[in-house]
Amino acid sequence: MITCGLDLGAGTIKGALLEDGQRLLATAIGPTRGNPVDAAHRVLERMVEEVNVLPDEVDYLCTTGAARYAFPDRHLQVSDITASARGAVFLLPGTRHVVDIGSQSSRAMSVSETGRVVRFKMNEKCAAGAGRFVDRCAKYLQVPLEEMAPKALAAAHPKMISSVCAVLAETEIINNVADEIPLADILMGVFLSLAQRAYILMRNVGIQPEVALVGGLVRSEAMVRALEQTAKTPVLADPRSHHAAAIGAALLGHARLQKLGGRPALLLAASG
Amino acid sequence: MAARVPPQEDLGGPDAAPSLELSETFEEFAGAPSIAALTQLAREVVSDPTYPTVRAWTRRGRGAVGCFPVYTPQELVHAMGLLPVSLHGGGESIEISHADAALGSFLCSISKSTLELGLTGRLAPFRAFVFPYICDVSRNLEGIFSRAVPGATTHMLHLPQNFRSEGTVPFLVAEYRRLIAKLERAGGERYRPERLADSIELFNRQRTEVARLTAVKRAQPGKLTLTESYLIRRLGGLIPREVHLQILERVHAELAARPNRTKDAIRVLLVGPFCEQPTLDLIELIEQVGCYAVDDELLQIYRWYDRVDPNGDPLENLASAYVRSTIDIGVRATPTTKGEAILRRVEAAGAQGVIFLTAKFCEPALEDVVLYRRALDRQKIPYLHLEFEERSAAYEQSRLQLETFVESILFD
Amino acid sequence: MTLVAGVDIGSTTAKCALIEDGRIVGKSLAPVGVELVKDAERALEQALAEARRDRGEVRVVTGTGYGRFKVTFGQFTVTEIGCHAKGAHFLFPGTRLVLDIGGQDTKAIKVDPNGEVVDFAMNDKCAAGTGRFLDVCAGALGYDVSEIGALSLGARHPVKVTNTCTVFAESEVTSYVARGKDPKDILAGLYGGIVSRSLSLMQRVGVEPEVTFTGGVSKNEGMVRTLERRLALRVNVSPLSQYVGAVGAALYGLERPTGAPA
Amino acid sequence: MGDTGTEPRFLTTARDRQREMVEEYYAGLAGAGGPKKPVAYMLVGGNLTEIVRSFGYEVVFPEIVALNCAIKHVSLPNILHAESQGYGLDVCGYVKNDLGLQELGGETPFGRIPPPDLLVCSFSGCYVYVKWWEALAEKYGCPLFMLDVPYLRDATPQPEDIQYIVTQLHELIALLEKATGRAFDPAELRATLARSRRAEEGWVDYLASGRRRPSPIEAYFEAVFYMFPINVLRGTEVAADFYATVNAEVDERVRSGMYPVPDEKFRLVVEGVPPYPSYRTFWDFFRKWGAVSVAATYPKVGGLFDRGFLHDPARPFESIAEYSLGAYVNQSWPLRRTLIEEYVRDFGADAVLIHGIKSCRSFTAGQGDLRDRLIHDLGIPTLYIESDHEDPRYFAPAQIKNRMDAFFESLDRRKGTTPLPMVSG
Ligand SMILES: Nc1ncnc2c1ncn2[C@@H]1O[C@H](COP(=O)(O)OP(=O)(O)O)[C@@H](O)[C@H]1O
Ligand SMILES: Nc1ncnc2c1ncn2[C@@H]1O[C@H](COP(=O)(O)OP(=O)(O)O)[C@@H](O)[C@H]1O
Ligand code: SF4
Ligand code: SF4
Ligand code: SF4
Repeated sequence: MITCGLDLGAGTIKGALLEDGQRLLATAIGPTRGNPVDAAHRVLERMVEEVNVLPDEVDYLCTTGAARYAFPDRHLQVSDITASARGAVFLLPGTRHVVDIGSQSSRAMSVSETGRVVRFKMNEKCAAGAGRFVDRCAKYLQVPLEEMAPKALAAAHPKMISSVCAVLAETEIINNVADEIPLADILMGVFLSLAQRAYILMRNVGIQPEVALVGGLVRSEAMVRALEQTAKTPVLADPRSHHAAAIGAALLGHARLQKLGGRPALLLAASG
Repeated sequence: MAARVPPQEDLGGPDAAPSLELSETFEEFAGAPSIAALTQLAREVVSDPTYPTVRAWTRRGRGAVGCFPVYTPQELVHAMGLLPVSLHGGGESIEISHADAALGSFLCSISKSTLELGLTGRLAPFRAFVFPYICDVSRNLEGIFSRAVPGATTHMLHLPQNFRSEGTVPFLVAEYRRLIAKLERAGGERYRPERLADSIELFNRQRTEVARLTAVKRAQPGKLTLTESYLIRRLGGLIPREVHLQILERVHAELAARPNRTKDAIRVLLVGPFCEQPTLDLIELIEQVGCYAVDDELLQIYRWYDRVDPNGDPLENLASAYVRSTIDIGVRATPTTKGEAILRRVEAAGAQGVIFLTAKFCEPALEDVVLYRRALDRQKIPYLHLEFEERSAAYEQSRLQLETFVESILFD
Repeated sequence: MTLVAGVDIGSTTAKCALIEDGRIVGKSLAPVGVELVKDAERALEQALAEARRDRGEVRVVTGTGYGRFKVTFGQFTVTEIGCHAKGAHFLFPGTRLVLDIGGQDTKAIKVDPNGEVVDFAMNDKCAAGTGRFLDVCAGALGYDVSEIGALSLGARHPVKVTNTCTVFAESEVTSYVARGKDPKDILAGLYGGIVSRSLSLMQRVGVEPEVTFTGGVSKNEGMVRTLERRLALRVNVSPLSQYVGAVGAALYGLERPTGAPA
Repeated sequence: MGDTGTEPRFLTTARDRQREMVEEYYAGLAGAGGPKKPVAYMLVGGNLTEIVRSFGYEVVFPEIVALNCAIKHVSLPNILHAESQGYGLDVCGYVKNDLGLQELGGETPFGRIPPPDLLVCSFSGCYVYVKWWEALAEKYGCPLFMLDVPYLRDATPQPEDIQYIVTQLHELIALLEKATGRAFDPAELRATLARSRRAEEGWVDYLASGRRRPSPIEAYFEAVFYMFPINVLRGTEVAADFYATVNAEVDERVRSGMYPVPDEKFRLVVEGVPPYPSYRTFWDFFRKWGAVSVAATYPKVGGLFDRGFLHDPARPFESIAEYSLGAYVNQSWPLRRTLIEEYVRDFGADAVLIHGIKSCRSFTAGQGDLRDRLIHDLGIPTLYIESDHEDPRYFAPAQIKNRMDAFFESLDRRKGTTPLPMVSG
């Protein structure tokens, strides 16, 4: 049985293909720009090609993410909080606390051993402290996103940024550059400032080991270190955790499929 | 005060909506053929910030009194020949551009939009306003209203918080007398105990009928939606109680015949929206994502005590009903502990979880949530805390959180 | 003949105005960069070059704006609130209320008949409803902020932009674009939101004619029309509206004894 | 930043004496608790110190503990802890500091705060009091006495209000007698109230000296320190004597011309709770401009003594009732507005500064309307700024300074006195 999870995020679309709810066959990612549904289809096609199955052989498809209702050809949709918790526990089984930082959102959740969300907290009205902040900082500082972490890790005296407003931080960063603060210190300050925001959410749900980071920021080792330093606890990270929500959606799809006792004949016109 | 910019509607802005005209006898309500028709009408009434029912009532020179939630003794207002009208802010349709300046930024929407309505002249059909001391905001709002809405009578009603003293009932009676004096000056008829006794009877009946709605929701949650129950209740604060009573009787007759169509949903208790009300969209969303709200704190105004004793001195009875038989919500000191109270209510409602639906910046509700949470944690009862505002952009975020909550209970 | 200069170091741009005998004889505008002291110097130099005057001729330099303490070569500093009042009064003597929307903040300033500040209100630090908000949203639409003013005129069905946060609004705009909404209508929705937030500040000090709109955002015609419609008033906008703070600063210098100690 | 570089000026002896009193007080709390030396928690507004102390209780005021934590920059960990327990961002900072501190064991730099044996809630002016004391009662399971104080809507209290409070006071005494096994001694209460009265009169004299020009007192920043005895130690001999020391020193200031703000330029009435976590920075913003507060409402949160709400040994219960009714935030907005207008007039103030507290609705909701009234109806220059009394995260120094500079600039220009400040870093 092959199930697919598609995470239609605000910044990127992530996909995962899962066999029998156990083996991860493929993952893919692409930017959300333009029409998210088309972008999601492209992600799905890439995965299907990669593992050499026919689109038809995908038995069940579950969407998640901000645009989960926009994708018409789905059997089920689940919230990205539910999904990323499942995905995190699948990838890192000891996980009891998940921090998920995406492009516009950050949330913390405590989870059961099966990956059920027990309690969670998220940012609602202000995007301060989410990935967009990192993207913009990368832009002002003219450092490619991928190079931020290696550079940041060399910081000796990280310089915190007081305004984590994704937009206004620019001024502060410019001032820091003007004050000749080393680039590494500014960069690490960016991640530490983000970690501090995340820590507030984490405390609110209660931190219990093991803590895992998922979402786009997991790609940055500096973010993982910053979170460890701020929350004073080890943080698990897996390169595949960027896809945690997509994987979780595929898992939940599998569970649902089993409950139904067979593949639904038609893709259901989704409710909601 | 400085000159004011007229509200957006008056300029024919994108929010403009024609205001509803109703008959002075409110026959539209009594004559509504079905719950569906009634709730549709209620939806229009509730979304119209020009208070169509009040305009209809006052057209013949009758007086109306705006009653801020929660514990304004509306019986008393009724007994003086005035229409008690529950004030519940401005809803989504009005824009706040004056009230922020007078009140401050860190305040609940109901206080801001109610003041906005006052500042922009949209409460003109009212003769008087009563603000009970349920929190510092409501209390302070009265003092601001007295300046913002010149010409109207305003009154701050001190509600006692000492429920054990010998002095409480006599004090509250005296407090009610102060209100009576104000209302008499605002054009109410002279206070007569026998009229109050009649009003108490009428309100008792209204409360009983409203309680039956909750009972239906608890026993057969598929029979009527939370939105329907809410809208029907909400009307009760906007139209003459006699008319509301007729409506309720008809609603119950129709409900008896309705099938109880259930779906795979979790039973939840809705705690926190006792004063400011969530938007209709949000109320609808709760059941849409897979919950049955088997009990709720919406519109507490109709349920804050079961019955008032109709015999004896009515004023004293009204006062002792507040002191002795008010249910525990965030704006009244609890005689037992908050933890025990919430567990009892969860059990009584047969709820699987609790949704704390608190107005943003509503401190009384926020402080209780912590004590409630502790008790629920001990018993491993799941809960979700969601904050709402009247004009909120966070609708998608609310949906996400509600869905996550439902999924966390439904998926194992 | 006294030549005075005002240098306004804002969050986004550095502006300079030169005034002589009640006339503006030179001006400059450039984005602020990393070194504010240098930006300030350059602003003055460029304005002098435009006016074909020498640095030595300038009697008083007054600094204003968030970076006013970086105008280290000046003699005085005045907050931008005082300068916008004075500058607006100079350009439109009947001004009673100034609305200044710059790159990072919004201010409403009430002025008396002499151009003195009577009262003011400003927002807290958040990019929502400021020039930066428009910059970001214009980008999401694929335009530069200088192009969107004219573009929005004649919108018929303004969309409702529910988010105030710049980041969320940016995605909302993107999703409207994806759904094929007319940029006109999206912009009209954005303007409506900014104007109502500004109105709330204006109400704080009290709206009275005449209203003068200053700061970079006042160059946006769509914003001006939206504001006028909501106020049901004509609003003064000068072609020099982005320089108003610098003009006010220069005028402050005139009121000082010449050659005041530095 | 443009600091004057000088230290804020205090009354030397009085300030030293006040420090000692604070230290002695907290030292006295060490080891308190339990039947031998029971501890009562009380709120400042309309408090019942005299009655409760007469039964041998040590009294803790969590509001004062909270503000001391904030001034000493240790409030944030307590607040964060309370937030991790679920208290939201918008909950009063005092409450969060206290409940966080309680959970963390009560350790402060000025000593350990013992847990309560009794909770006395004077519901006088703030609804959060009720919620706060409920949370403490739930945590400690100790008895809670709720003194319900009607909101004051008429300038003079109504007889039924007084009657209601007096009834409750007798009920409190019955509770205290039962809890301690001691008998109530009316003569002792009268003697205590006489000492309270002496302190109150001294305090009122101190506050009145703000009418002089230049003002020999700083009625906000400095007065806050001298509030401690009137609120916490009222009824004791030391508190009564303290104000004699204070006033002697004020007289000395006048004689020697050593004023708290050396060149008094602006006389202000200040409304609102101070931003304790940034107290010094905030004060600097005033001093830099030669601004002195000549009257303030905050020092009246305990009681409005200067408007005649004084304890009276001849009418012990009635005067306690009146005192509780008169606490500043228990006054309706029309009364508060009038009071502030009178302060402006009587103290010859040039302007009003309102400091709003983001997490305190009792004080703050409506300050915008007050501002509107002062500016638009009365033409009194008024500045409104907002931060917090406990939470350092809410104090944005650059923005506050910008607003204050703009305000004083415009005042300065209207007075047409001195040149604007020179460029400074
Ligand atoms: N190599 C990287 N280093 C640092 N951050 C990265 C990297 N790659 C992606 N990100 C961050 O991840 C964010 C996207 O996260 P994602 O979880 O895909 O968002 P969403 O689900 O909201 O679309 C980007 O905004 C970016 O900040
Ligand atoms: N030609 C233009 N058309 C429309 N908007 C403009 C134009 N030029 C600048 N702006 C807006 O003005 C803002 C800068 O305003 P300005 O008053 O210079 O800011 P500050 O004083 O804070 O530096 C920019 O963010 C931009 O949104
Ligand atoms: S919503 Fe809460 S804070 Fe607002 S008036 Fe009602 S009870 Fe008070
Ligand atoms: S501070 Fe920045 S990120 Fe936060 S709401 Fe404002 S614009 Fe958005
Ligand atoms: S008056 Fe304000 S600061 Fe004091 S307890 Fe109440 S809410 Fe907190």
